[in-house]
Amino acid sequence: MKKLINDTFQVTREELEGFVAAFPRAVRRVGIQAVVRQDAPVTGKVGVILGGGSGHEPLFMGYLGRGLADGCPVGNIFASPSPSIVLDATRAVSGGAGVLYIYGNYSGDCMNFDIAAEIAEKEGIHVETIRVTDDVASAPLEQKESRRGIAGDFFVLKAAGACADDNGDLEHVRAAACKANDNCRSMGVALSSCTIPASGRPIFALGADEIEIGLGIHGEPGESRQKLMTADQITDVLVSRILEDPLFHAGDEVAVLVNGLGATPLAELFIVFRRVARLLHDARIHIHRSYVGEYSTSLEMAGCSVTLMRLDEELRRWVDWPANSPYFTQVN
Amino acid sequence: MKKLINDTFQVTREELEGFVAAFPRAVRRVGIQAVVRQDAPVTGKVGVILGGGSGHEPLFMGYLGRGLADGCPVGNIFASPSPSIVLDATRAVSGGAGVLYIYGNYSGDCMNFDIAAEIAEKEGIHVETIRVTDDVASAPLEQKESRRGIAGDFFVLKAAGACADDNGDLEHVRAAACKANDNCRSMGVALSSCTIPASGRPIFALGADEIEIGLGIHGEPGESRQKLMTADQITDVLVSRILEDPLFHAGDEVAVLVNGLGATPLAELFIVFRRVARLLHDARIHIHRSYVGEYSTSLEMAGCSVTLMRLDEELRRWVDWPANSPYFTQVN
Amino acid sequence: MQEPTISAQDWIRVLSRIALRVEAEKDRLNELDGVIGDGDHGVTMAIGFRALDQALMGLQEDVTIDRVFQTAGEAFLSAAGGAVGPLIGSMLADTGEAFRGRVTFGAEEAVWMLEIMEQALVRRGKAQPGDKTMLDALHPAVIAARAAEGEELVEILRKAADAASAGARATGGMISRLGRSSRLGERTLGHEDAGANSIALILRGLEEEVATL
Amino acid sequence: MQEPTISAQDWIRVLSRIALRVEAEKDRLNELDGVIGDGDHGVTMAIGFRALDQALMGLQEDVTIDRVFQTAGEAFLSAAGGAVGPLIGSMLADTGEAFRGRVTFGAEEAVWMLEIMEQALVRRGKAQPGDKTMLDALHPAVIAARAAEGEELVEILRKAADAASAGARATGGMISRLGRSSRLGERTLGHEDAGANSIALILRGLEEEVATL
Ligand SMILES: Nc1ncnc2c1ncn2[C@@H]1O[C@H](COP(=O)(O)OP(=O)(O)O)[C@@H](O)[C@H]1O
Ligand SMILES: Nc1ncnc2c1ncn2[C@@H]1O[C@H](COP(=O)(O)OP(=O)(O)O)[C@@H](O)[C@H]1O
Ligand SMILES: [Mg+2]
Ligand SMILES: [Mg+2]
Ligand SMILES: [Mg+2]
Ligand SMILES: [Mg+2]
Repeated sequence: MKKLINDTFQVTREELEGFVAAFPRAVRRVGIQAVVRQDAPVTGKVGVILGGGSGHEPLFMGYLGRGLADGCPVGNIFASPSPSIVLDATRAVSGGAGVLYIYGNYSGDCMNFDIAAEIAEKEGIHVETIRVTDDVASAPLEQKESRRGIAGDFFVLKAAGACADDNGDLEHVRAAACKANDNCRSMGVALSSCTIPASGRPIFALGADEIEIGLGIHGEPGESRQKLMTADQITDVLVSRILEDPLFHAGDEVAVLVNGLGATPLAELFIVFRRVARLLHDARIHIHRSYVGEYSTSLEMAGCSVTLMRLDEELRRWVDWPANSPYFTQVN
Repeated sequence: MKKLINDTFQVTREELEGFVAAFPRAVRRVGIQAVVRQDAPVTGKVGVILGGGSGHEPLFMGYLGRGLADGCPVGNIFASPSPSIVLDATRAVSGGAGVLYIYGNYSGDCMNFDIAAEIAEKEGIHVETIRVTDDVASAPLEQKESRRGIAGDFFVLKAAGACADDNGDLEHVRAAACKANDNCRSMGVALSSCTIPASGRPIFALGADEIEIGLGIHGEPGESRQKLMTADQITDVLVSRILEDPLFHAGDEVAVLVNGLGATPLAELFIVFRRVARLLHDARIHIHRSYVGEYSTSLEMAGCSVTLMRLDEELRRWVDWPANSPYFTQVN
Repeated sequence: MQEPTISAQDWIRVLSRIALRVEAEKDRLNELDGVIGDGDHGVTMAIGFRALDQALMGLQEDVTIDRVFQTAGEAFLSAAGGAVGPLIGSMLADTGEAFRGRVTFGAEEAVWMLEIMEQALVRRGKAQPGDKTMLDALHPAVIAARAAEGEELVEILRKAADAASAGARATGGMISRLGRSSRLGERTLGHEDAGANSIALILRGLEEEVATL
Repeated sequence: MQEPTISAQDWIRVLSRIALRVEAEKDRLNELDGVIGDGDHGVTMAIGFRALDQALMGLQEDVTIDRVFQTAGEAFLSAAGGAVGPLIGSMLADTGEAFRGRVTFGAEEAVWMLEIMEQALVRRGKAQPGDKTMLDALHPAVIAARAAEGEELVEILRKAADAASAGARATGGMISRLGRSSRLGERTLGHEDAGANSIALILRGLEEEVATL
């Protein structure tokens, strides 16, 4: 294992120290592993919390800022943050209008955030929760609520953060996040595994000509292992699986995210996007806005995921809403 | 070799197709391998051209936009663009106020851009050139002009693009870029090699516990091969080598760029930044602004580089100047 | 003959020794989790037990048994995170809750403790036997302990540990229905569950460390 | 006996056949470049020669020798990029320039062509013999060709190719002083220069393809 680290057990903590040192005007740390906007709490605004285990950078804390997240509780690598970390973030972003928790649907996260929410409620902070369930490979449509969350976190955050920035109340912000999640579908492919520093060895092994289709962003094995194909062939598989859910129709408008898992060059993501654009064009689905890059990674895993979010007038508004954070800034 | 590509010889071309399809409001393609701002040429503004071989994404074309580059001629992977590609970009961005070429100091780029400049001059487009020479590992200080360019391209572009956006004339823009280059120092480390698609095998081999200090961003071997060290130890080597040039002094203000080479997780870059910040603090050098992420990559190489740019009042102004491009946006 | 009883100080010693055992087995637990999960189970357990150990070291001489468990549970929960943080954290904390005011801990209490831990695990994790989780080690341990009622403390703990080990091994034949690995369905067959192995490890440690008191 | 002469159509054939040889050797050239450079030399050469081949196919029946070289040089320059684009592009284009109006190409012209190519290479690349570049294959080839003046065309080309091959091998003993690999200094010792090998490959192709005309 070759990594730019010091102590395998201190990775997340040292990482956070570096992060807040790099962006002191934008963010500050609270407690041991939570980071919040420098101007938190914003009085009267719903506090938007996005969190989970680390190892997915720039998710989560890279998206702290106007139009996006107010606070990020960060767990150890690929492990949900504990309730006390979630509470540190919750208290720091609570501006009196309630707090929304957004996180990927993993049992560890569900338990830890739920415990935190119970305690926050006792302290008088009203908490609502949205669990992101965009990964079509993780369960059939009838069990949509048991699907796991992958890169869709970004779109759900974009909607919630924009709605909160527009002074939506907690019910409104929750509804925006919920609508984004309902209209979001993703699927990924891994070309390599990744190594958790404290474990020191790759989570899984892939042959020199094998790929894992439909994998999770923590290296959980995927739907099927296949022989290496061309970028176009792989993209065809991902997009056709996404379009299988009867959500997207000719004439629809979508936002597209081609997300790199960590080690895949941007050039390859563009080659994948090129094919996505062609397939959507053929399906008469119109691309309103595109995102290509590393939004939700799995350490140094090679591969990518494709996410489509179906837009109505409201979601288009939230997608277009300006945002300003260390790792995502959009001006219109 | 596992890559998300179709045809090893079409990588750059398909990549550009994907790129312009993803950001149609921001950029357009001219000729076969040049990309320019959608609103180019901006009449009366100096055209800023940043280019070189591909494989360093988001450099170069990711930085097309206000306050940054007007045009990017893109060569094949790790190969300078030909004069005809440079000319395609030059003609498209020429708004009557002349054009500045910025590129890393590599003999291939020098020859191709020089031929293009000769032809452009014949066509009545006045061209000035800045060759970026930030890599302290590539030659001693007495031969500063023969040093190669690595991540410093970004800071030189930032200065030139800001000055051009401020309606500086060609001489002024050239001087801004020149000052940025003179005040810029970088050094990198590789933890792994990378593979050019059409070659199919890693450019060089590193043992499981070896790192290459001072390498080039095309996999050119570096200054010395060493045993793996901690992130802090490696950062100490890079920063101390950078500070050896008698450029930085106690009391100075700098911009810092910790740049990922492609496969290194952002978390590790933060750990490196943490140490850079501590070392600069100890040297009483003040950090004015920090950049941490993938700015100039080497395909899927693991590793990073550290860049410091010494700021005076003028350079601080250009660093702080707003910018808006697909891969770098700064609002103030 | 006086029935042997585990004091609060004994518990601190036992739990700290179990923490060492977890540390020593961390790589094996990571590997088990890596096959069908995300490969961090050993790390998370180690982080949790390091914090637990640290917290117990800070307790006063006159601490009570329930405070030991409360402290252990809270420390584990706050530090570990992940899925096991709330699960094992609740198992410990609920035990502390239930033992409030108790000053002795013998054979009878051992059975009761295991029952409380099972309830805590199910309350938090909603698992059922056969889902291929920690419960598949803990549930047979509780049954074995109950069946051994009337026997000596260490004997009960041995039978519980044996049953937990057998239960952990048996998870190799189960298809995961909860947690990360559940997405794999049939591909989980033939691979033991990491969390069940942790429970087996903890219960074996409990038996062996109590025996040395 | 009529001195053999290479027509414009012959040149198209010869250059296209050399393009095939470059294609076949691309991996070896990449490997050579990979040791002390960036590993793309074979790819860049192949891209340049593919474009050259394409451009020559588009020429008319009645094309002149100088136009063949001009076209080849421009196509190579536009497509290849990198360091070799301008270098080999200029070698070809300058030859075209110099041969304007010429209709025959025999032994005498072969020597002259090599001289022009060397001048073009030096003008563009500013290399000196011993810098461990393409020049270290081309320069001995020119000397050998000059020394063979008066001999038959194919004999001259053979001696030039032999000298270029020996020159390319000799670069293994040189320390690079130009281009990417120059930053490596002494670490370049023991490794042949990729570009010099390309020149040897091209001149060998020239000899053998002209021999089959
Ligand atoms: N709902 C649950 N009930 C009981 N045990 C569970 C549950 N979810 C997960 N587990 C246990 O947790 C173990 C995984 O723990 P760990 O790797 O630390 O968490 P994570 O899955 O968040 O990475 C599994 O092997 C399983 O035994
Ligand atoms: N200035 C120069 N003069 C002559 N030959 C040169 C010069 N610079 C580089 N070369 C040749 O170019 C070769 C490298 O070509 P290539 O790999 O295609 O370009 P790049 O270095 O841009 O990757 C070297 O092996 C060397 O022979
Ligand atoms: Mg985990
Ligand atoms: Mg090159
Ligand atoms: Mg796990
Ligand atoms: Mg090369």
